[in-house]
Amino acid sequence: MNSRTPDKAGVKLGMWLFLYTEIMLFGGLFILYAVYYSKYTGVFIEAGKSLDITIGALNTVILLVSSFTVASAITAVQKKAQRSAITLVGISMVFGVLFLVNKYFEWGHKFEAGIYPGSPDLSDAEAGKSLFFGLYYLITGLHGIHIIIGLILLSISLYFITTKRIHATRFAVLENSGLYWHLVDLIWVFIFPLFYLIL
Amino acid sequence: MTDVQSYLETPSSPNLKGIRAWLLTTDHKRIGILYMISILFWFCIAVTLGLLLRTELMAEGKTLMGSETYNAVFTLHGVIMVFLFIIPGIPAIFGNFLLPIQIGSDDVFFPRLNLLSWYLYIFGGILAVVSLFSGGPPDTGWTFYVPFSIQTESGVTFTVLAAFILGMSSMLTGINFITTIHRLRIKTMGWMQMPLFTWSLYATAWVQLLATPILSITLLLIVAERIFGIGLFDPGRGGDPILYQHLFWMYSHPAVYIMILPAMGVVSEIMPVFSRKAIFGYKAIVSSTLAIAIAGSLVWAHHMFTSGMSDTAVFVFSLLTFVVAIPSAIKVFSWVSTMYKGSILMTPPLFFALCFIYLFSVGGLTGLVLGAAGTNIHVHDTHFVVGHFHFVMFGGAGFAFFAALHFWWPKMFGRMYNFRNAYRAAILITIGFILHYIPMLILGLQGMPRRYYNYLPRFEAGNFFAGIGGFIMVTGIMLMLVNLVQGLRKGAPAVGNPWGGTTLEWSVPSPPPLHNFVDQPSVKSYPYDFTDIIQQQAGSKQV
Amino acid sequence: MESSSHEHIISYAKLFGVLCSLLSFTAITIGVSRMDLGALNIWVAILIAACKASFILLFFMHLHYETRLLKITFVGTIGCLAILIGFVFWDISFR
Amino acid sequence: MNEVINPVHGVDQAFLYILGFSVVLLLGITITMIVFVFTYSRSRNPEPSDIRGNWKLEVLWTVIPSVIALSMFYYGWSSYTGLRNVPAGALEIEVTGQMYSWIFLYPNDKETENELVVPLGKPIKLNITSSDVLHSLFIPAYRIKVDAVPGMKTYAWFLPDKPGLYSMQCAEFCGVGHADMTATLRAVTVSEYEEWLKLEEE
Repeated sequence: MNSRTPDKAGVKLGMWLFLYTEIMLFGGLFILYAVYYSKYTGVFIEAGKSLDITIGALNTVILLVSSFTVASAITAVQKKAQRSAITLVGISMVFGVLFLVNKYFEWGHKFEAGIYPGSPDLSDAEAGKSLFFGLYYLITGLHGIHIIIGLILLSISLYFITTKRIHATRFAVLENSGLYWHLVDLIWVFIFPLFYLIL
Repeated sequence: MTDVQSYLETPSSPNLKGIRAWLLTTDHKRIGILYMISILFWFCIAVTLGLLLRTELMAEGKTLMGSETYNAVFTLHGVIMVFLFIIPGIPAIFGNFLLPIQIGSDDVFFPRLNLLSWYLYIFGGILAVVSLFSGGPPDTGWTFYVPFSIQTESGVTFTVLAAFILGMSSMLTGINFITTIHRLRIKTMGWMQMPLFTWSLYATAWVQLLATPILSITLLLIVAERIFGIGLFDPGRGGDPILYQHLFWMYSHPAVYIMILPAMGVVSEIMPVFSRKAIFGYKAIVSSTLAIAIAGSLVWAHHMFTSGMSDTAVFVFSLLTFVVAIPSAIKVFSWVSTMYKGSILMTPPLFFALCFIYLFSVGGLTGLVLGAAGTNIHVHDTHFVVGHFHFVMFGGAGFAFFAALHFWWPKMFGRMYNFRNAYRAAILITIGFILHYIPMLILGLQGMPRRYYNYLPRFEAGNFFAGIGGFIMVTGIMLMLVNLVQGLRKGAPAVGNPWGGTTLEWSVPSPPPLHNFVDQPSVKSYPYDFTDIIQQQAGSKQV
Repeated sequence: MESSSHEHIISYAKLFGVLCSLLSFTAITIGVSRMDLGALNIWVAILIAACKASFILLFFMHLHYETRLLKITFVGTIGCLAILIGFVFWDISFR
Repeated sequence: MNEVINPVHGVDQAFLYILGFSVVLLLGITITMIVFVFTYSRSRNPEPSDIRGNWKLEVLWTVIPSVIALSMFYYGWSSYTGLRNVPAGALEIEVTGQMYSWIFLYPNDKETENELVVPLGKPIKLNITSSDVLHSLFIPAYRIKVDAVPGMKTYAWFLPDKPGLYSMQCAEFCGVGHADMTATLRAVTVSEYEEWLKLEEE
């Protein structure tokens, strides 16, 4: 009773419970989106056109591929292919950084065009437009912060793989970082159509 | 059993000494005690603030403080009471201490996360203090309604962040409890053998888990609005201030159940022990706990009947509110019936529990007035509401907290307290309570709005009596706390099972040893089976 | 509680297959967004996103191989969010 | 005009109905509790009976409160509809809440601050909005309260039936002057009202 064997299923349950809180956190913003979309459908569609579909699609592909590489890294660890696991996690992190770089340029363009939270252009625009961009910045911003946290978690996993603290029978850290990374991807899967594709 | 060292003597990491053995502990019992100290500290502060408010109101016009100070004081009273006392109160202290023992485990599933939760709690408390000195104390009320909370120049940003951090702390505790109950429950204990307190914590944890993030994001929105001025709730740019209220109450109504469900769990433990009889309708209580947790999350908009919300929403949410009333009624009936043909021993915890049932019933029944759409319009945002939710939160959750203190104090510290003083305190608190809050109900019906530092002359008598009641109540609370602390030094040593309880925490020594159990705990097929206890007593009488 | 600690290994091929279907869903959703379906547009977009999300959940996140507890609670969480969003419209649509 | 029903009666009846049931239930619970504590105290009844439940009783006390609760809901709702359905031909007055006073605008563009004068016997509809933060117009005597929301129109109506002065207050916390944001409602006869309306603002 005193010495407990590590309970993987329990750790995983804890991680999933944490993911539920993340889902509800973004859910709060999606509630706002749903309400304002229903109120200002036309304005939202118009404003959505000004977002760059190419960058959005590119970022979607980047995140999907990086999700794939993280999932494969777990398979690699399970198959004791340590070297390929390192490569796969590495690739995922590179993609994660690429995503942020993309986002940086995308935000930069919008800022130059005078569209940023509280900007005079938005304040004078028709009702609803500043809501769209407000939500856009909040959701993608919060999502960006999650990418950064995900990158930190992945780098910890990477370090643990190289120091062999993660191996075929013990990989909870990698698995949970992976879960987090997939969740970030999952949220992007909804952000992409809701902001870039409503035409 | 005699040479077992308690958790008070052996730190959970054997190399730690002195204060570090407490501040760096991962032992759920020590963390429970840490919570107890910090929560009681904030409780005393908030009680003092509350008393200041009522003293100001005892006479018409400005007596103690002006409007600005008054607004800051009632905001702080609310924020501290809600986020630093009632929400963490029972789960963080008694949940932490007892949940693992009640399910036959040696600790919670994530002990270090548990300690982190405590540090977040402390950090949140410090932020709340910081908010006082950054642009002046917050003056929005604990609801932070927009657009006022965005426009005011006081230090709302920090207060909001404090609430955010405290929310995280409570969320992590929730994650910990759910995982613990699922993974560390002793193999022989099925779901229907779980004590009712554990059941209530389980339901609470789910509400904490799913509702708190909504509050987190809402509070972050306020911060974002204050810093960047996005205008999400600004009608000038198409925003909808009422939507903020939806988001806020989506958390804050379920939060009421985060506060009251553990309290109901405590009472469900106390009633059978002192009636020496099985709880009436174990399964009904379990299912009503779950029903309250689920249905209670769907009634948030009954705080918004006058907000300008659609009439359809008023209809739906009013109806759902009455649906939630039913499981609460079932619980009250079950507790009372537990005493039927029991063998009742009057003790301070039972006395508090009985006061709980009475005061909570008043709170619940006045809630019906608020749930009904037509009557709600008149009493909404008046002192009737203030009276009502204090009956539920203080008369309910608060009294259950006191009952839990007296019930588990001997278990936690291995010492008894003075019964006579405990009764005196309990009577003072109850009488003071009734004198304090009944006038508020009446004032509300007469039409005195809440959050008023000054009022029309015709409300003076009621406010005066309420103030007197407040002083009596606070005297009682002080007496109670002093009595408990004195018990630590002067109290007679407590045996392992002083009350004759059947759940697992009573099968271990008082205070419990470091790893909770000396022998493998044996689980009863029915958690409130008193046959052994009755036989033991009969045996001891013959000897 | 029974634990499902039999570690399930998903093959690279399968994961790659999932990635391919995710990418093709992305292509489809972009394609569909160019068509004018009126009010249906948003629902189609959400439906496709939900399909993508379930692929990620079931295979990348291994939910397909997890215990019933995780599956039920996950669906419960999504259901809870859906109810919150839905119930707000008792107000918004009738105001 | 006689067929206009004053919603105050409906609300008061709902109050009586709910509070009445509540008092009965509360007394029942309390008395049972006290009786049990004494009847079954350990000295009188040392041997407890092992009763773990009684499904018939449990069903009974689930069904009966459900019926009571639903009837309370019905009373509450029907009195609410009374407050919401404005009778035809109501006199409309525009109300604006601001920090920290109430502005009333009459059909002939007469404007008053913190004083609302209404003719007796005629339903009054108040169209309410706010120019800054949330406020809430509360007239206890007529059981009405509705938030003043910036960017939105809300409404309430009442039927002044007795001459006199009534108090109006702000019920939604709005800042430093919240408690001082009171106004007076003066119900006067129709002729007095007409006369008052023609007066230039002093």
